[in-house]
Amino acid sequence: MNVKILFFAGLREALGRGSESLALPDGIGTVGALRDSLAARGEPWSALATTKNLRAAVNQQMVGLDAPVKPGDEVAFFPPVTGG
Amino acid sequence: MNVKILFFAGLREALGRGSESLALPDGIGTVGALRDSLAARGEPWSALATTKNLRAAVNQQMVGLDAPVKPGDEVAFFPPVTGG
Amino acid sequence: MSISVQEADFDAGAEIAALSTGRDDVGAVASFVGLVRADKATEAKVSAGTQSAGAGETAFVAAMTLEHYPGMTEKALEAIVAEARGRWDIFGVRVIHRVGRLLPGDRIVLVAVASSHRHDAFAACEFIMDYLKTRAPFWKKEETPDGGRWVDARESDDHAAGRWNPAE
Amino acid sequence: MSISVQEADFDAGAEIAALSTGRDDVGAVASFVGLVRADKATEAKVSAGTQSAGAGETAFVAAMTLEHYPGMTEKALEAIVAEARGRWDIFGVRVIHRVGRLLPGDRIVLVAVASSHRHDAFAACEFIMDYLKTRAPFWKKEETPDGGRWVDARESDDHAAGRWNPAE
Repeated sequence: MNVKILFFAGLREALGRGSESLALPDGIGTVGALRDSLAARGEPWSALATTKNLRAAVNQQMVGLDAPVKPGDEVAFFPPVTGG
Repeated sequence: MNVKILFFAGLREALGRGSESLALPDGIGTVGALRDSLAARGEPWSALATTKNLRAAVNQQMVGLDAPVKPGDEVAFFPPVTGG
Repeated sequence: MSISVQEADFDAGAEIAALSTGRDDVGAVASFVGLVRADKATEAKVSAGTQSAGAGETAFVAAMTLEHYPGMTEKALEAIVAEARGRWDIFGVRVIHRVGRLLPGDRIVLVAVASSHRHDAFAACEFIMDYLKTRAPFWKKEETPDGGRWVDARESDDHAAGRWNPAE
Repeated sequence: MSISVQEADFDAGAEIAALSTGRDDVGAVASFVGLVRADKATEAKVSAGTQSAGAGETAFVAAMTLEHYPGMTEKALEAIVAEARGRWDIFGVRVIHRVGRLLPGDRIVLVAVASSHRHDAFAACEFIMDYLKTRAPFWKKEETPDGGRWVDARESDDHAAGRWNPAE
């Protein structure tokens, strides 16, 4: 089962896409590790490393970068929220 | 010039009147002294002495019982307010 | 007009909207509506553990009459609003307080405050309500099955107003 | 339904009234309306002492687009409301947050909370706004004469949310 990855706001624009689906690479078990593996693809993916105070959610719950990720999860990366 | 005295709420009901006009008695120079002189009339005026946490206003400004009173003033006595 | 003491009901939505209509610098409108509760007279008993219930319970509020001190009321409310303006960066303020006889569920009071920022709007709105409760000359008389009863001032209202002046 | 994420505008007065309609135990409804300000992008400059003015000033906000995370948004708002219900004695809660393109003066968000007492209503309303600002997945992009600009999160919003958990 793939992992579905979503991007929002300025990060979505920087990446030029709102979502990505991929098989979780071997050895990637946390949100932070997934972020690093994507950022390592080079431009424009390095925005995942440079976005200030990057936030993440797993299955629509806000989590820290040390949260676990498993196949089938919906993972989202986004800048700090600014609604209200 | 007389002093106009107003009563509100439970105090108005206890006294059976909403206002009173009288020449300021000799020697009465404060709200507290005026209250005492009225209360000394006996029933039902003693309600001015027994009303819990009696409040007063002079010329429509809330004041303490030590505030001065002079001829021509509008003085009001009432229980603590309960609006809102 | 920012302050009204009136018998008529009010339209909270229209009043809130009016505070930002025609301007683009209002980012926040905080507001409060106070209403007549049917269970107010039972409060002391309820808080003492005796839930209101059953045929023997007689502290039901059938109606409420609001008395005020015409002239002083408006001055007191204006002074409270002026004090709020001195403490926070706020734009429009609207205060409406009803007088006369009201029924459970009826609106009693509206306080609405517009500002650039939500913190100022919230703080000024709550401040105005706390001061109104302790400094504006209104008195409530409840009609219950036991007869009329003037509402006692609550110590908690004095504490609420006092917290805005920690040094006092 | 207590939570809505929608493009359409809302009627704050109708929503506030709905929280007390048909019941006689609601004594207090606190509410908040957030609106689009035209001067938001100028904030940093204004606070640094350079008042926005004149032809050279380009930080005027012509419009704002609100993006959100469908699905998570509703869950996040529901969790915030549930947290408020655990902390205060409140009845109905109504949260409406608009998404899409909005103009200066347009309403963005409504939070309204009904309770027996004003303190609970005010506190819960302000709590929900503070948490919404830091935990609900909405993002604002401003249109200015210089182009589009994603709004930066403000540290003051983190502080506002943090004060509800002094021990954290």
